[in-house]
Amino acid sequence: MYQEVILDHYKNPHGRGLRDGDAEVHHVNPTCGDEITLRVKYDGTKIEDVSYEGQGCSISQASASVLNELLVGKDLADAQQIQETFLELMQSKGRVEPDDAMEEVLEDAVAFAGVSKYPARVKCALLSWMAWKDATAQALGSDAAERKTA
Amino acid sequence: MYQEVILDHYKNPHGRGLRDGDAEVHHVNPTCGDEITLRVKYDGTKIEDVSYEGQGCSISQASASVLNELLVGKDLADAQQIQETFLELMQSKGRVEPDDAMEEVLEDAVAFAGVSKYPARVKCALLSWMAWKDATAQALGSDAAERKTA
Amino acid sequence: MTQLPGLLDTEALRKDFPILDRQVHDGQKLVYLDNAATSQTPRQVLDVLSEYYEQHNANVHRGVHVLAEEATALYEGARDKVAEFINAPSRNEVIFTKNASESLNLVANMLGWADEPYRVDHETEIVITEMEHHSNIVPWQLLAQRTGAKLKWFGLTDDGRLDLSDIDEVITEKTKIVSFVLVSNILGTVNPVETIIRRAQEVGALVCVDASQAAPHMPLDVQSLQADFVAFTGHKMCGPTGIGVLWGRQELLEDLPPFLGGGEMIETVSMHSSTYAPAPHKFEAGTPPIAQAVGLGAAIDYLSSIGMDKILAHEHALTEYAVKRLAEVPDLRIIGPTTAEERGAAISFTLGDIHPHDVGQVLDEQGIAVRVGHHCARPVCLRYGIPATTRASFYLYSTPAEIDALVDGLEHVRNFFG
Amino acid sequence: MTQLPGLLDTEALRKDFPILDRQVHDGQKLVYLDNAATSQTPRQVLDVLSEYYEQHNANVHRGVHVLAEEATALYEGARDKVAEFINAPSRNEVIFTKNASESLNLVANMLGWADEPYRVDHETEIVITEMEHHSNIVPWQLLAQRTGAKLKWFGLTDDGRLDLSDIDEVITEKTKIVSFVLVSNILGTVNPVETIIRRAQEVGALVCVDASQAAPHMPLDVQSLQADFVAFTGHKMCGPTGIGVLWGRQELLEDLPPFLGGGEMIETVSMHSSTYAPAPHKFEAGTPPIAQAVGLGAAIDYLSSIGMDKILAHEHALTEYAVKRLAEVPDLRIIGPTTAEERGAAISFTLGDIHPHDVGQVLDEQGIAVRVGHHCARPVCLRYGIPATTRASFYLYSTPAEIDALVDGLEHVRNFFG
Ligand SMILES: Cc1ncc(COP(=O)(O)O)c(C=O)c1O
Ligand SMILES: Cc1ncc(COP(=O)(O)O)c(C=O)c1O
Repeated sequence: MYQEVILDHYKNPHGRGLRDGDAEVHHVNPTCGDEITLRVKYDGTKIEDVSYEGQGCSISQASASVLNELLVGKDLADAQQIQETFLELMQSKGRVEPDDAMEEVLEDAVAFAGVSKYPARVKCALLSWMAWKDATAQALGSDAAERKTA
Repeated sequence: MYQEVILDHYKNPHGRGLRDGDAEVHHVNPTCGDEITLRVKYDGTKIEDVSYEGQGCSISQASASVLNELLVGKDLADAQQIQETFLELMQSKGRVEPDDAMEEVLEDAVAFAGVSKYPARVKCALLSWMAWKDATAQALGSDAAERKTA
Repeated sequence: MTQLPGLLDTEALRKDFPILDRQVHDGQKLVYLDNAATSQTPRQVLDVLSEYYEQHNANVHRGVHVLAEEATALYEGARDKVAEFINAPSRNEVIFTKNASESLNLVANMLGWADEPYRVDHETEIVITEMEHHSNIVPWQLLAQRTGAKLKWFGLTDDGRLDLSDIDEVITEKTKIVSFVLVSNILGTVNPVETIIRRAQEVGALVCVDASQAAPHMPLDVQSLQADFVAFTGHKMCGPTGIGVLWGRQELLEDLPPFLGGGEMIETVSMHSSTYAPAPHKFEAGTPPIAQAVGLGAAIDYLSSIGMDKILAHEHALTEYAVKRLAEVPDLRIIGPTTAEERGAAISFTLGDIHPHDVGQVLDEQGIAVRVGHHCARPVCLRYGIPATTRASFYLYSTPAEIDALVDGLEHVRNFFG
Repeated sequence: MTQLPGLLDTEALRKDFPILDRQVHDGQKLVYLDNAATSQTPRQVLDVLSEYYEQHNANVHRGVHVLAEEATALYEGARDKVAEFINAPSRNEVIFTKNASESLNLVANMLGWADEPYRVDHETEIVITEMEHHSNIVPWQLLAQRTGAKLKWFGLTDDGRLDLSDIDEVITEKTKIVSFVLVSNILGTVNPVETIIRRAQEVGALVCVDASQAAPHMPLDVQSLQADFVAFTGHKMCGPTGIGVLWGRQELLEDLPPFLGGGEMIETVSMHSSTYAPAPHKFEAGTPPIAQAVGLGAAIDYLSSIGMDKILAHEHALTEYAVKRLAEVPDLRIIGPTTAEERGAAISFTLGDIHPHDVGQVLDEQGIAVRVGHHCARPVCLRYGIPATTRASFYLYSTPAEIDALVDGLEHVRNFFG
């Protein structure tokens, strides 16, 4: 499960720290106490920044770092597609073998494929992504975000 | 378990019916619904009569009949010894093989030895005997009876 | 050998049940006709139980080690199996309990502690029936005592069916909950669910169905049933002891308060307050009966591999045969419906004035296991003015030959006490 | 091989536990150090379970047939074994539940519905501690919420022990019940029972002891303990899942009201009212976990044949060794007592700022099963300002070699995330 890529992101997280944003959320994984505070900043529908702070296991920390790397600079629609693809991968119970198309979308995030085999850890990997979805809904008005990601 | 003696008492019960008495009790075995109404009549400490009416299985009916046969005419102390011996036999889980001494005391009641192997039926066999003990305590003042049978 | 249409291949099936080979009382072949009390357990279930303990045993949820992941997958997999077996809209509607009694108490307690609109209090009414198992009477009596609610019930007709003639007076606008048995364990009656549920829905009352004697014997579809809660128990359906199920509609389980508190049922705990996990976990405090749930899953696999419709047909054929044969026994009176229509495979009867204890004991001496007593449904005995009954009850492995043995046995009982 | 005084012959004992031969992750030998979550089950218990289902399975009580008599004798025989194991004055003080959580909820609910002098209401107080398992917190929070009673608790010292310095303010004349853990499942602490009970008796409060982590590991004598209730759970003491015990003093069990209603717990039922059977049956509604109780009886036979004092000595030796070896691991901080004195064989720790989930996962990859998280004792994590811990916990079959494997494994974890 601990791919080199994951460990790299864990040890050298991208974009960590809280910066100015349009909305802030705080998510907790009650079963293990992992926490994240996450802010999003939009420029229209373009993601200007995702900043975050939190504590938790390597999976949840690396996942937030990957999220930052992948989503910052993207248009909302693309970001949502990435989020959905990542969700699908994580809920696959190890049954999805990422193909080229998926790799193209997810880049570093495909390294989490192995985590999907461990139900107890899937929530860790998803923590920041769920926080982002929630923050985005708040920042842009829930309708816009909900309709597309439901 | 169904000794000839038991079946005889069941089919031809001794002293059945309610007659005049010094005290009356009503006992129920809640697990099977067996019921008995029993009256005792004393002449000093001598048992003049035990009369009863009830409904229930062959074991409980036969046991009441045997009780009547054994106890009527006895002195309280003797009757209590019989009751205690019967109780001991019934609580023996089939482990007591009645010897001559026991047979002398219990007469027909030794036929219930086999019943003691069946926990579910022991209560049936004891129903009338517990009722008698209770009625006697009421008739003679609970102290006298309790002290001796405790 | 009696051949009846619709029978299962019992010769093959009986090989799955080691206990059916037992001999009792020095060489009497066991004739097990006490299936309404508990069913026997097939080797397929026993194997799964052993394998669980020998290979995968661990506490469930939250573990990151292999055994914990495996045990969790098996436990939650059993939930999936139950959900499919009863056609639940969601697996999250399946709560594991220790038996049907706990399931029914859970419903009663949820409603006692609920907020409006579910709350049962002194201004409201609870409706049950006179043919309930004590496990569907006492929880409601306790609830009524403790909240001041009024307990009402449907009576019985002389032929062992619910008397619904006063349904509009029994179920009223005050009724918060109607709880009744789908198949009676003492009378065998199959109750007219639709009529009762329609009336309950009219007045906005919740409906709880005690399916303890239904789930083992017939297809059970909680969606077509339209109840709000359905309870049943593992040990009557080829599963282990120590496991029961409560199915409840998701939105109710979300709204209703928890009952038992403890590990597993929480979201987050501090000394000052706690929040609860979503259903079903909210209602599963403490280490659940893990192996037993897994065993129940295996039992469901076993039953499904035979087919619940086939089991129903088998038992229906047996019941038809049994009521016919029992009618030949002089002085025998069936307590409950006397035909196989709308009835299950538990048949209660009296035999002249021979006490059921004596009937049962003498049958037992011949190796025939039946149950005697009030079958945890004493109000039914009171209703019919009898102290107790003898009950023979069949299951998928029961045979016409066993019914013949019962009838011969009863003949012997009559001679013995004649 | 490390030789420590007082160790059991684990080489022989381990042969009784089939699962200990398991290999995980393609050939890693299983090192099972999650015994505080659940213990493994010896063949002796599995054999008894199989024999129960293959030879004696029937519903208990009231049956007159052979199987019912046998099943009842086995079930009630298990009660005798439990009574002897804890030196209960009477077998009737032993109530079978589904787990320790149900046992604790049972106590809370009995007191909530009790009459004076036991009744917990808005004028009274409940006392617990900050190191309780959620199963001994949430039932009391619910009771407090529902009755208006005040919930108070003892805090913890920095070295993981109860802070009893304010005992006279915490336990007062208003206290109705003091419920606390004998051995903490997260800290390992063994609590000073006598001090607490003496104060509780002074003010006339009842005392409930959560012995879930004690009963499996040391001699337990409810008479010398002097508590009023003692709860524990089968699956942590070599027994099956799905079975727990509540011991309670006879006169209390006679006076206190029932909790769950249903079959088996009644004396007589009519539609209008019911009376209840004497304890323990009053508190055992429905078909009990029969096979599981019988299995617990077999587990008790197994433990007794080894000797609880020997098991205690074995675990004490292991614990001494473990705290010594763990002290060698850089950045490792034990949460709880750091010596083996007055502590059980569950050791929680943190490892630098490597998250316990990562510790557990990387240990698992080496075949080492530990538990990570808040161990259903979240207030302890809050108290020590940590999100979670890694916990290794030992049992009668644990070996010094397994502790060595753990220490090596932790070294690997440090390198991996270093
Ligand atoms: C101290 C303590 N109390 C209570 C419990 C609850 O036991 P169970 O989950 O079997 O109900 C546990 C175990 O989980 C425990 O360790
Ligand atoms: C109709 C009915 N309801 C409820 C129950 C209670 O089931 P359990 O004893 O498993 O709780 C039974 C069986 O005893 C039953 O037959």
